[in-house]
Amino acid sequence: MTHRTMDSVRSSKGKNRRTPRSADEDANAARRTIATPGVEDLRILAADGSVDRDLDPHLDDDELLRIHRAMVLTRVFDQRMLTMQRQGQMGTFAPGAGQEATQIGQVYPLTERDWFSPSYRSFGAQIWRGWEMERLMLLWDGFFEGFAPPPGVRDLPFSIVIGSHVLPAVGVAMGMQYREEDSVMVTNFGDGALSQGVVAEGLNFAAVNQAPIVFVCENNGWAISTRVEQQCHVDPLALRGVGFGVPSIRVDGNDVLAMIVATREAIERARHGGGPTFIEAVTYRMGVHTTADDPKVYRTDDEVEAWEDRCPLRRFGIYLLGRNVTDQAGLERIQQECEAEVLAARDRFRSRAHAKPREAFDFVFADMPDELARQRQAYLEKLDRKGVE
Amino acid sequence: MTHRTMDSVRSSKGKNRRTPRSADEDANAARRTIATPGVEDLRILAADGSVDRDLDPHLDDDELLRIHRAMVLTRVFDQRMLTMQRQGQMGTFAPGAGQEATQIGQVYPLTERDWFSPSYRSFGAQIWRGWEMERLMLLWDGFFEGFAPPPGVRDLPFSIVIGSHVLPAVGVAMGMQYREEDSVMVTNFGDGALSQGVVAEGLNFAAVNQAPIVFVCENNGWAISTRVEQQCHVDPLALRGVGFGVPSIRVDGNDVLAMIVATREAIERARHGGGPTFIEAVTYRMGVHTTADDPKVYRTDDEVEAWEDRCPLRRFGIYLLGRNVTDQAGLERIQQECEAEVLAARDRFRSRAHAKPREAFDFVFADMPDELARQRQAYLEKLDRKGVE
Amino acid sequence: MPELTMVEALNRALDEAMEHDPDVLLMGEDIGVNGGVFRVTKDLQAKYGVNRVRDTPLAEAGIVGTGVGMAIAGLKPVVEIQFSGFTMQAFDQIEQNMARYHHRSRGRYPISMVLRTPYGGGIHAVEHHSESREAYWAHTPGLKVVVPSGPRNARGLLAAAIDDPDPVIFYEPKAVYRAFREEVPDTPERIPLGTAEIVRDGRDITLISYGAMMRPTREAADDLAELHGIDPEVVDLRSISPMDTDTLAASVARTGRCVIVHEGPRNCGVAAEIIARLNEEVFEYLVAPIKRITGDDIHFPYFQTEEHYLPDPDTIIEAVRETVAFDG
Amino acid sequence: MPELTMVEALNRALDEAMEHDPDVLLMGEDIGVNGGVFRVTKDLQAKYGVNRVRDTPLAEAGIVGTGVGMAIAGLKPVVEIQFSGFTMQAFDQIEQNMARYHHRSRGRYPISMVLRTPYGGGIHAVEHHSESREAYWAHTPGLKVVVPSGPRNARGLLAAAIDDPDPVIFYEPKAVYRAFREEVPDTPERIPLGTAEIVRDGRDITLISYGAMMRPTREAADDLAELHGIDPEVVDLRSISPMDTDTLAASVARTGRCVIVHEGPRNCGVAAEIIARLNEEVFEYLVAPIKRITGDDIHFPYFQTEEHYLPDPDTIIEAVRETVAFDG
Ligand SMILES: Cc1ncc(C[n+]2csc(CCOP(=O)(O)OP(=O)(O)O)c2C)c(N)n1
Ligand SMILES: Cc1ncc(C[n+]2csc(CCOP(=O)(O)OP(=O)(O)O)c2C)c(N)n1
Ligand SMILES: [Mg+2]
Ligand SMILES: [Mg+2]
Repeated sequence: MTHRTMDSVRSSKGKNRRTPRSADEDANAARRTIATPGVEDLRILAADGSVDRDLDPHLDDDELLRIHRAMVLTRVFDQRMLTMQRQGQMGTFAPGAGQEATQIGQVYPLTERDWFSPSYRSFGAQIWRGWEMERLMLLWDGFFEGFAPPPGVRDLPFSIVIGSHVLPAVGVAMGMQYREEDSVMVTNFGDGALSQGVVAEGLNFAAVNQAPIVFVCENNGWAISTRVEQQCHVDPLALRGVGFGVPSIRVDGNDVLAMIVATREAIERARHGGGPTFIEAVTYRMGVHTTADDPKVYRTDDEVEAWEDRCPLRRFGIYLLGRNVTDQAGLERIQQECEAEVLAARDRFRSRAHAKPREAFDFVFADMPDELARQRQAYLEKLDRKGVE
Repeated sequence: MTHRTMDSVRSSKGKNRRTPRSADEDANAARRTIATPGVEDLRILAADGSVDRDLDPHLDDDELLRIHRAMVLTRVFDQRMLTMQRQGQMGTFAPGAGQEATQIGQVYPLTERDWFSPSYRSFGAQIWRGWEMERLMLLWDGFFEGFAPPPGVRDLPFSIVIGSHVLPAVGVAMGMQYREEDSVMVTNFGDGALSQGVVAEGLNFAAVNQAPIVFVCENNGWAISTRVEQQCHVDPLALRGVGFGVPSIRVDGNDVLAMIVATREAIERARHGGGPTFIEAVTYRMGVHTTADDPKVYRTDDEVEAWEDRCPLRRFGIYLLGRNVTDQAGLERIQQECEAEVLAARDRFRSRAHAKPREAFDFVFADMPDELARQRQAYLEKLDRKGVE
Repeated sequence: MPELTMVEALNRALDEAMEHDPDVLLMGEDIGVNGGVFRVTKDLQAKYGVNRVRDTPLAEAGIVGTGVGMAIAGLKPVVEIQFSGFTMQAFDQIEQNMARYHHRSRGRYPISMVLRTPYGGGIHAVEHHSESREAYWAHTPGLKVVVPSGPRNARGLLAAAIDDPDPVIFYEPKAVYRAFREEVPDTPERIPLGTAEIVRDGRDITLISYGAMMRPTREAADDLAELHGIDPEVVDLRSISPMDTDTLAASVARTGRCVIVHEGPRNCGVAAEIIARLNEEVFEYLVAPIKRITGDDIHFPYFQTEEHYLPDPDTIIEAVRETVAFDG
Repeated sequence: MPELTMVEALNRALDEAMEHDPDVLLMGEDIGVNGGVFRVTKDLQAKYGVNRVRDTPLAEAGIVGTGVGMAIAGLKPVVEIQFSGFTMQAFDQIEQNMARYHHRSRGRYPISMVLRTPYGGGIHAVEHHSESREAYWAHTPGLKVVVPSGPRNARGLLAAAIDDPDPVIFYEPKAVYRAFREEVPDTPERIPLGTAEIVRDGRDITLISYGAMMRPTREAADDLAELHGIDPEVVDLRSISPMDTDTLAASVARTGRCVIVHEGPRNCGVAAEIIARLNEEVFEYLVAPIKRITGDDIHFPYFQTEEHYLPDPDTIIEAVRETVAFDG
């Protein structure tokens, strides 16, 4: 295990203090340009499914099929949720079609002892991490039960407030460092989140502490109706990380192999004391922002269609066929299995979808004060009067 | 006057939308490094006072003397305030010795129609902008009167809350843009402020709106007892601006000519629709953080001494002598005149230093609600009872 | 007089203000081509252009902070925070700048600015989308706080808020947004801030509420009158700060009894403030303890159970009956 | 038993907690080699190292947010915000994360974390350095809020706060930091959160206060007894949320009269909450309106005039005399 205490960084009085603060402080007068660290850029699978053999991580066939299945399951779950929502059987839902490679790629290299702190459009990654689909359905449908991370899964519940979870994620990573555990945190957020001050503070705290964390910014082009160009005046977005001294890379987020390679490198670097990494995953939100949104108001069909050709599932399918990992029938079988799985999850969800108003006061405190216990008592009596269980 | 409406930036549906979002979106698979914009670096007067003739802005002798006088006045004011504070005649004060060139350089190129929004260690710049010294004394000694910007001076009152004033400053710049006034905002803050999320949001809003604003980050090495290396993991700090798409430059902040040239360029660019600039001014806080602080606890004398050689006043004095703008006697005369001016200001301050508790409710609202008027009435009655005027 | 929903009435008020004063401009997330997630700013960007109806980056402190700067520059920004839960992101800019630049500059820079934001429960929303924290702003010196309860007063109050020379927090009850229509006069109307409205005259008890909770409160009042022989007076507060204490006190001086209803948390909430004021003003008229029907001091529940969290007519009726039955 | 200032007593409590539990760590601006701007963490970095006493970047949301993460990782962070005025910068992280991760995770991640911060006026500080906004936190579900008034209870309350499994906002009255010394027992002591203390027994009226305002309140009580023949009971609230309503109610049930003193703004402040509770609990015992002596609803004045803003013994005495004289 690596020793990652921060004595060198947070040294006390005078130590390690460079005087003057910049190498050229006392140099002659001049006007010049200081070279700055670049941003890496990575794509392994081209849009047509062809692969760069040198960059290919050469995963086992079984692993490749697991990855493909996870992406398909994500897509099928997505579709089922949309159907349920339309039928009035599900709350407002934020679908993720188009972002499956980004989702699966960023968590694939994590181990059980690692952490994951997602934003709300991350059910694909959450399922991979061990969140049962029925639990996610309960969550999106507003049942208390859905919010508890499954036993053994070192995940934070997802965050609805844009960018708000990033600082806690950095704190968990700092906590791992403090405990000298070699666990790494992956946290994700959208292009919109990059505008939040707390995300900037998170990048800075991670950099200053060299915390073992990987930031995955899923640049899907839109924050509701706001284009990324209205959000940020910088391209690639990965440059934002550079400004905080965080090594940064832009990845084709619709190329699951590239996502896996970039995230794996970042995780391993973090695990061995190398500090944080910022990954911009360039992808696209194919569907509505949420089921309450109508994208026709703000974007053209042409734009969406252009991205259909870059579908991460299709691209990876071509790769699998090209490597003879499976055949067309095999791909279809996976699709059918996933559909069956999701339907089974839906049935389990339905059997568990009982509102539990009596739990409203649970977990507000670990040690509930008397005055709140009295409020709870009155509340329960109200439920009794209403005949509510 | 330049037309700076933002229709092109904030265009509606689909327009100006690059699809795909990055030039190489559909290129082949590859791993490569994207070149990123560099950071400029500028020094015109070397530490020994020698000048780079090509970079010298060749200001008139009169202007050079005005600049020198302003820096000397800043230093003398500083010393007088410290003396008064030690004598119990002044509140807690944040001195600025060592940062005079940064201060004067950043406001020198501003005109009366331009704006200035300073942080609290900016009395040098404030005096230049037209804040009478006695007003600043009233301000630092906790009298209401000190807070009003002098008539005709388009300045915001300084901000005590680190970084908090930056977004309003950006808003003023956006307001100028909206009104199609060709006025520019300069705002300053410390290296510590760079860690505040709101400063990041300010950089981003300025970049996205291409607002006419110049950000001057006075990197004086310390935020109270926290070294800049504990604050930021990036060097130069100017790189932070690049991450937001704001053209950025590092300037020797102890070289007033470099500060003037860099700020002037930035202001003129902003004035003509070129958007914001981020200037890192590398300087050093020679004295205490505030009169409540004891730097001996956290930094060595050696470090401070190393910066004495880089004194902005001394350096500029050598330049003036070298250019025969004045002679030693001339420099001394300026010193004496400044001392007399500051003493006269102190006397005016003393004659005006009357607490006015009856003003406590003024300006909480422009239109004071009745209920507050009632509180005010009770408060005034209390003062009457206490026999307070 | 057309019948409008609250969303339409607010849109009307914004349109009228922009039509009338070129210094009025709007800023917020997705308020432009999208017209806001609740469509309050619908069609305004098409009408007034991208400079006057500005989509911002996703940063609430940024929206409020730059709005303050716009006001310093002499404009009249009306900013939207997409949900009131995200005003927390802008708390520093609201408390330190929006509420203070006028004071800090000794009158040089008045902040004539409105922060509009939808608040409250009742629409089956996700976490952080149902909060009612108007008490934070009422506790903050330098702010005015307004909460309309229906289309007509929403329009009149928003017009007055935009006119006001001071910063106004304008909380819109999202549960009411499209809940019903009301006649709204064709000509602009202004309802002075700081005035409550007696929406039902009564003798036996004073019910005080505001915003979305006016509906269960009025429903309870009707039932009380019809079924329980109790004749409640009902006051719509409308303005939380300043508060129309005189109207409240006069009513309670008449009835001697009072129940207050709001959905925000109880502890240090608006009802506590009203009780404190009534205690100060009409102590000797009170014949029963004043009751609070409020949200409990818990996080707003995940939405399958929110109906049980929100005050409902039955709970109000019971509190009123207890208060009327009280004999100390 | 040594005599300690509040600063020393707090330092002692931190030292004891760190000594006893390696999971306790401190984070904040300038708390390391500098020992904090008020020296509460003096010498602790030298003793426990830079990993346990961490100087952070200048970012309050960052401090609180990463502190929450530390708590999720099972540690017990005690974070310092240099002045309570800057808790505004962290409002979102406090309300959305510190107060909620335990609930959001359905008990999986309790947030056993303390946020210490100096609050209040009285030391001639600049703008934003004198605020008292404990009511914000009391209004926020999921938080406990504690305010000590002297060295001994500061030490006992901080120890209990650090032990507590829930997030605690710990407001330190900076005017008391070095104002006086008090005997503090050698062995660790814990004062349970949620308990008020009757610091003076009396018959005629109940005075309720906390934090720095305990001093003028007690002074007023002594004068009232000596000079005015009025025998006040004085209660030190200590814990704002949860509040020891039982102790307050029992006292007011005995005295029938009450004056509440705090320095924060009046509107929706803590005094309003206390009045609401007393109205609910002991309405029939009240013989006079409860008075509030609080900060006015204005920005804390620039410091030359702060003495007139802060509640003082004379104002309290007058309010008490009026209350005692009241006959409804
Ligand atoms: C602090 C905050 N402000 C506003 C919102 C409302 N909102 C929800 S999603 C969203 C857009 C997010 O865009 P992005 O970060 O790019 O993520 P994406 O939806 O594209 O996955 C907005 C504005 C929110 N949830 N939190
Ligand atoms: C938001 C906020 N947090 C903390 C403080 C307390 N404080 C005052 S000055 C200071 C250091 C500022 O450092 P820097 O930004 O580098 O400016 P400098 O003092 O060096 O000019 C701190 C922490 C504050 N005023 N505002
Ligand atoms: Mg997005
Ligand atoms: Mg500094």
